[in-house]
Amino acid sequence: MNALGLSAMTALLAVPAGAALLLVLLSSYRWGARLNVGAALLSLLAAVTLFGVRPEGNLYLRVDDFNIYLIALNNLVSFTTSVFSASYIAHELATGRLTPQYLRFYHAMYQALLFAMNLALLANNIGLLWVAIELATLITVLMVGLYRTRAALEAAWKYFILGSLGIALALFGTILVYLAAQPVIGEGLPAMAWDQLLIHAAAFDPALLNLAFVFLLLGYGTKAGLVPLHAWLPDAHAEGPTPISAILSGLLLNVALYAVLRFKMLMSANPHALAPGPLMVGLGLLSLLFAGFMFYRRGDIKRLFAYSSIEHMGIITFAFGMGGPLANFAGLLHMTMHSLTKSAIFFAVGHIAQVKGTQRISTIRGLTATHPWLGWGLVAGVIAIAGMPPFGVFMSEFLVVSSTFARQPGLALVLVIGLLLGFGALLWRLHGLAFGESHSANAPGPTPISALPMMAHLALVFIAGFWLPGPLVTWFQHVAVLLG
Amino acid sequence: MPFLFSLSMALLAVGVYAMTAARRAGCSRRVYSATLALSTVVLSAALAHLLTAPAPATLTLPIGLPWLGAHFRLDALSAFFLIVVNLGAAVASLFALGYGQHEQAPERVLPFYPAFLAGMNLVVLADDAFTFLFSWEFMSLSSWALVMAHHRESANVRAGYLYLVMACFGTLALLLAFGLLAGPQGGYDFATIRAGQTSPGLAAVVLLLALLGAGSKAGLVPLHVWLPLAHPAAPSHVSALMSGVMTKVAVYGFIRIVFDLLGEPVAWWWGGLVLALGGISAVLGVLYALMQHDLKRLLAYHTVENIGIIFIGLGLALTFQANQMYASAALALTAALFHVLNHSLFKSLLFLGTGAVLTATGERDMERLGGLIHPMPWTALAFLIGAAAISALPPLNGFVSEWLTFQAILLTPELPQWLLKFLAPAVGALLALSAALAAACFVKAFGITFLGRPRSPAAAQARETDRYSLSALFILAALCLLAGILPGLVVDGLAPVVGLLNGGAQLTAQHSQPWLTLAPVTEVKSSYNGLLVLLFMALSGVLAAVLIHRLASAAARRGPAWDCGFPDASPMTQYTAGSFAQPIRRVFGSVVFQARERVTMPPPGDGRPAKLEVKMRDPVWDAGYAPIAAAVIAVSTRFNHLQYLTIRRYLSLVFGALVLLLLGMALWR
Amino acid sequence: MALIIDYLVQGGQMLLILLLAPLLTGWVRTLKARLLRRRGPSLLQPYRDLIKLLRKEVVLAESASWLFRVAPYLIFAALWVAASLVPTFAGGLLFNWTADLIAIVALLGTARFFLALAGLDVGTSFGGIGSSREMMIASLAEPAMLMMVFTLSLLAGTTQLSAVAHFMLTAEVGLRVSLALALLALMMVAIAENARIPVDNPATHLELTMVHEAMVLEYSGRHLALIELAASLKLLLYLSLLACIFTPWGMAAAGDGWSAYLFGAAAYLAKLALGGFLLALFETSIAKMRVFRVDQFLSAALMLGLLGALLLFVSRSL
Amino acid sequence: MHDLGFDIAHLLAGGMVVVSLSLLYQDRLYALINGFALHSLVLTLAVGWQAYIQDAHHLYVTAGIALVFKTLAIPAALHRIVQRLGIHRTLEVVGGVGRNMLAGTALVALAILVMLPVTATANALAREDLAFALAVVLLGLLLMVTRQNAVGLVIGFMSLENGLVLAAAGARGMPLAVEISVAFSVLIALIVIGIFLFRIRERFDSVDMQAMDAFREERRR
Repeated sequence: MNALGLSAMTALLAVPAGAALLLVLLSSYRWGARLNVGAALLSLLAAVTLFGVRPEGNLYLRVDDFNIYLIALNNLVSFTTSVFSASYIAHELATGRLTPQYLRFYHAMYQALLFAMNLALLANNIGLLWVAIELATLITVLMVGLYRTRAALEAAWKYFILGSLGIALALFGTILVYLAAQPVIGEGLPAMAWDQLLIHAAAFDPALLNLAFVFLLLGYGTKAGLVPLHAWLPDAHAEGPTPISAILSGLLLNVALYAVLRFKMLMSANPHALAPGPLMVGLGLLSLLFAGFMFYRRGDIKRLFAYSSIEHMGIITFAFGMGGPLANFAGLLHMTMHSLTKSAIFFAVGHIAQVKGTQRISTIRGLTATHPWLGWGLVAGVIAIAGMPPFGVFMSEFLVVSSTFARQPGLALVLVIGLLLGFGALLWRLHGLAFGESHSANAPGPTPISALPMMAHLALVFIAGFWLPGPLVTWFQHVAVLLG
Repeated sequence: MPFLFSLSMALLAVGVYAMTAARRAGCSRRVYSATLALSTVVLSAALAHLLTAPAPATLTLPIGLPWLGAHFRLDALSAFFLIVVNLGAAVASLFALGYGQHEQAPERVLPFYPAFLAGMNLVVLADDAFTFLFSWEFMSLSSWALVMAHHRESANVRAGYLYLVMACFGTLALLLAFGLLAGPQGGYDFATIRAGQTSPGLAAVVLLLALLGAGSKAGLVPLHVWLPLAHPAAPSHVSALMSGVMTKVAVYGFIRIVFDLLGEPVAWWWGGLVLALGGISAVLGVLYALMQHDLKRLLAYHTVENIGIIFIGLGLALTFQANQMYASAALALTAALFHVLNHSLFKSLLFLGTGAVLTATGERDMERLGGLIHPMPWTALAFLIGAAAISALPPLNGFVSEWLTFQAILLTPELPQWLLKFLAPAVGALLALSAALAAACFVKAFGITFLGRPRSPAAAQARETDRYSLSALFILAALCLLAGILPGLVVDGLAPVVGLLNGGAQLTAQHSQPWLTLAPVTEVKSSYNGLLVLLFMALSGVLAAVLIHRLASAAARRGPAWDCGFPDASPMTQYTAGSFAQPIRRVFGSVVFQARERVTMPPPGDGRPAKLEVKMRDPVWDAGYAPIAAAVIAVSTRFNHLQYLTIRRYLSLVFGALVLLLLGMALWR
Repeated sequence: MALIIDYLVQGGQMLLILLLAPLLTGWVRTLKARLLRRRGPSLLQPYRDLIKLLRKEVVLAESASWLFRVAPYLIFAALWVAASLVPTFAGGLLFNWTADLIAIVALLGTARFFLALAGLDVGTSFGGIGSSREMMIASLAEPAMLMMVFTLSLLAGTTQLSAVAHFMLTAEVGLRVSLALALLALMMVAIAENARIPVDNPATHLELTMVHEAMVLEYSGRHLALIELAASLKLLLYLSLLACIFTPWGMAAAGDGWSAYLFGAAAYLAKLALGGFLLALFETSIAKMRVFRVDQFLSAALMLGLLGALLLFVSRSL
Repeated sequence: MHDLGFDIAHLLAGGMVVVSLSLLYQDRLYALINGFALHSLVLTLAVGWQAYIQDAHHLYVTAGIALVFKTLAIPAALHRIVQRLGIHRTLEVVGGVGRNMLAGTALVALAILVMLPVTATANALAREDLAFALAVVLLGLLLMVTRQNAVGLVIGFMSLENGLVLAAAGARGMPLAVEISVAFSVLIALIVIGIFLFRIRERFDSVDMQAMDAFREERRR
């Protein structure tokens, strides 16, 4: 059994890496797209087999309760995004916004990105985690600059500078953690392995840990898009191709937040270190309020949903900052729901931008009338992301708000004001987009197949609204206790 | 109990079916007959439960919060509100069988209508915080979709937006209230909440949050702004449900949290607050209604008045319970619950009547209607009964609940608190004032719409509506009359509900009274017999008619109306909605709405018509909502500059954050 | 046997007020004429008018609907029932408990509701003027009346009219400020509701000033007779209300025997005459107010009623 | 154990901090590039010395990479880029050199203050090294924040990376794989920057980021 687990784990890394190399050689777009979808499906199957049999972790790679559902989520969303990207990029090629020459390494970079994210999640070694996230950042920088328009270049350049700065701070934090672990566990690989660190965390030097957590929170926080460090996120989403926005919003933010949570586990294991809660609560609320206010002035549809990602990352960080079994459970659930819903929204937005030929919100009107599938898909997505039942985000918001109000009424009020602000703005935009009279020229809607990924995601979120599978709940509860 | 839950699921199934087959011809008839059948079955089940009053039935399902499951419970309170919900639903579906044919975009109405009904049923049945709020929001969501059915007009889009934002505000308030009730460990099911003890301070905060949450959905005054925009925007049978029934589900939410979950009574001055809010809502609601000339908006604003009357009853009940006067509290609760039933009856009747007028003439604006009593006599008769009932005229049901509320107010001198000694008579005066103004409002509504001469060609060629609509209208009219004549039966029906909410204290049984009289406290104190009043009036009216026609003359001939010398007075010379309300606007409006009239007369010899402009300000919108919206926009513009900084400035943001944290670290030691 | 007597007495009272109503109106008219140094019509003139109208042919406007023809009977029925509930020569009659003071006020509201609708029905501007002003007056008069009812029922502990009347006979009533306020409020409301001089002129047909007359402008023949009778019934109701609450002396209790009933009837007739005289005196001594002064007049009545109720809330003795 | 090894490591780390401060002082592009070359040279010596004390042979590889790439190749490449783009004119420093130097010294003080509570159990070598590494990182960040020009920014970023390599080298026994990959990824970063500079050059007439801001997609209206 263990062999099957080990092979599945290695497959998770080997398949994307191999596909990336193969795709570098392949020049034709159509075959590239098919291979891309095939590789993503293969890694999804590998991830699912991990559910059944869990391999023994070694010093480099390890699968435990925390990252197993994130791996599955990552590969599922990557697979659906690859299906969406096939039709999206084909359309872009047809309209000439992208030339085959630009797309030369698109699929190779896509698979490399999957490899980097799987590596980051599987990594048992904090250094390896850092390298994986650095690799993911570099690849997404190139992807964002794909359109080579002036705005895309400027967005990529900004993303590169801020991303690298964040990564550098994170590296410094990682080194500090190693230095704190080294006297207790000894030199070499064990001093950087999660399971070892977690066992000995109590004996680490608290001052070093505190300093390390500050650098790590700022470093990986930049990648997670928390407010003072969020500047790259809206431009990267708006200028990059939509599949990459979906990957960025759905997965990369989660991976960065996963890294922060790993280190939060260490901090909560060490009693003398300062509690990480208030720091994360502060950043979370700041992101929530800032994004709430920034919605009202947005003119570009993808930038609008980028700010919605910042808002939800704020809510998730707030939930983990509050701590306690209920809030942690809600945070983990919210991470899953957010990535599924946000990627579904970006699928819809991708098609809308192509169909209406523009990303300006003021010119996109009456979607439910002109393209019923797309229009109602967007309405369902926005209703889900706004936290309304029957979708899953409602359950996590329900738990966060009610458990917070019982413990810290003041914080809960700020949270509720932030939620209401965000809700009001998002709805205002949705009403403009989905309803009313449409007077701009409308190209024919997408084929149902390409609308399939969006529908699949919304269906999953809909089911999660009132029923969660048993094993998933036990994993969440176990990790919630671990997170402290 | 599983039976009722499966029926709600059946409603959802009908919704899903409608989603797929909305375009096909017979679909609307099939959907509405399905909802009619289902709601009648649920109605009869709930009625049976209320009358036999067995022990509460519960049901737990593995859905909802993973470790809690979804709890459902049917006790006396839920049974009564199930009756109110499904009675309205059945009649609206019956009406929609005829009315639904004229819907241009059935695919936007049919799927959401059964979902809306299912949502309301589930709210009333829910027995834990998650399921309650889940179905509450689901109800708001489906009704929002119905409000957006005619999304072509931009006014409807704005109404839909305002509605959903206020719904979210209400839900978040309720969520905070449940957070307090459940405590940090998260004991969300109502059984543990009832068992747990909430400290007086927390109970007060929970009541305020429940008031905000349920008040915003029901339409209490400061939170009512969305109601007159959203309710008219939906198709008529849905507006009838939203005004008549959904506001009652909001009242149910308030009663469930405050009277059932909070256990021991709240401090007395909280009852005073509810009382004051109820009074203000009553008067402001009817004054707003008087100023409208759109029939559906008038009815929607009038819902605010009736909700005010209900909350006056609830406020009285709270004050009595706070002072352990449980007998008086029973009377106040009975008055409030009776008015809940009454309002759902006559408000649905009036909205459905407006729907009939809308299909016949395509007009909602009273300035372009008139003289509809000739082409649509039956609709006019039903609307007249509804108007008389809502104006609290004796033989009908509106008067009985108003009478009970007055009797409850007359019991307030025993309250020891001084503030209440001044508040109770003031609220009594407000209630009396709002009752009189309601009569004026519905004389205007009925008179301008149905009587006089048609003011537009559309009103002239109106035709009577179809059989289904008329049968729905007359069922409601008959129920209004029955509830007015046999109030004793309804009060006895409400007894178990009042007992549940009032720690067992109920009103004396009414069926023992002779001649079916209603004597809530004692025979001597006050009694009212609707049946005899109706009999006397019918007797004396018929007697007079027969005697005069037999003894005196029965001759009658038609002639021109008195025109004071002007040859052919055009229909425009008739009184319009605006002119009818002009005296009351001058008396009340100039104070409340800063109503200013400006008449511009053309110089003599100039053929142009004179012009009368009336400018009014909505005090609640200008004082409450406009400043908030302006503040949000102002802050967001200031924040917006952060989107256009240079990369260097973003770096300095990160740098600043790092230095700040490091300083904090260094100094924190 | 006793039951039949009770039915007879109740029926007798209903017939009595029906016959007395036109007489009272005639009495007030002749008194006003005499005060204006005119001979004035004979006391029985209202009866002759009614009989003449009953025999005449009804002329209906083209745009009049079925409501226009049914309304007079409804209005007459409502007012006759309300008037018969007010005790005249004896309290506690058989059907007195079917409705209390609040129900009587509401019955008046029903009559007014249908009268206003009838005014609007024909679709001329006169009906509109009458109905809209009537509803404005009613929107203040009815709350004032209800506040008066509050004061009385807080004092007597019951809203049953006959119980209130008997309470007034007991010693513990004494002189109370709240009762004086209630009396004033009731008188002001009576003047407004019966369209007497300061609020509206019953005798004139000048379009711009009339309120009650404007609504019934289109009526003729038997319908007009019924409405005139209903109007005089309303006047009688208000005066007998004033009599039975504020001057209850001489009123017989239920089942006291014929002599008490006769004495009660005599006392009642004396009170009506006195009331009529005072009304006529008041009307000749004052001019009609502008329409938009009426709401200040009536809000004064509302404030008096509210003050009366407030005083009783504050302490039992005031 | 104030033996010679500790003093020299201490000296070299201090030297890097001084060079970083001098970088803040430069306002000419060429001087900045040469300053960075010196900075990398001192780094090479420090890493080499660390390798010698801990006799960890993999550090020699890192020292070699630092020497070959960062001291020689990258400054040469940057010189050529600056010549090609013709932007060797004066470098607008934001906020004046005086204020920057003041801020720099404050940052070094903060770095040391933050490192004080670290218990002495970690051997002295690591703690002192870390304090200086943190100072170099903060100064690199300050340099990035106070430069208008894209090349200035890149050099600030590179000096920050040098600080990281110093810290990594100071950490006794950190597995080799990590260090190599650290160096490797830094190189990739450089290559990407180069591509960007050219591509940016292709698109804009100057490398000054203010010019670039003008073309932001969504101008404030």
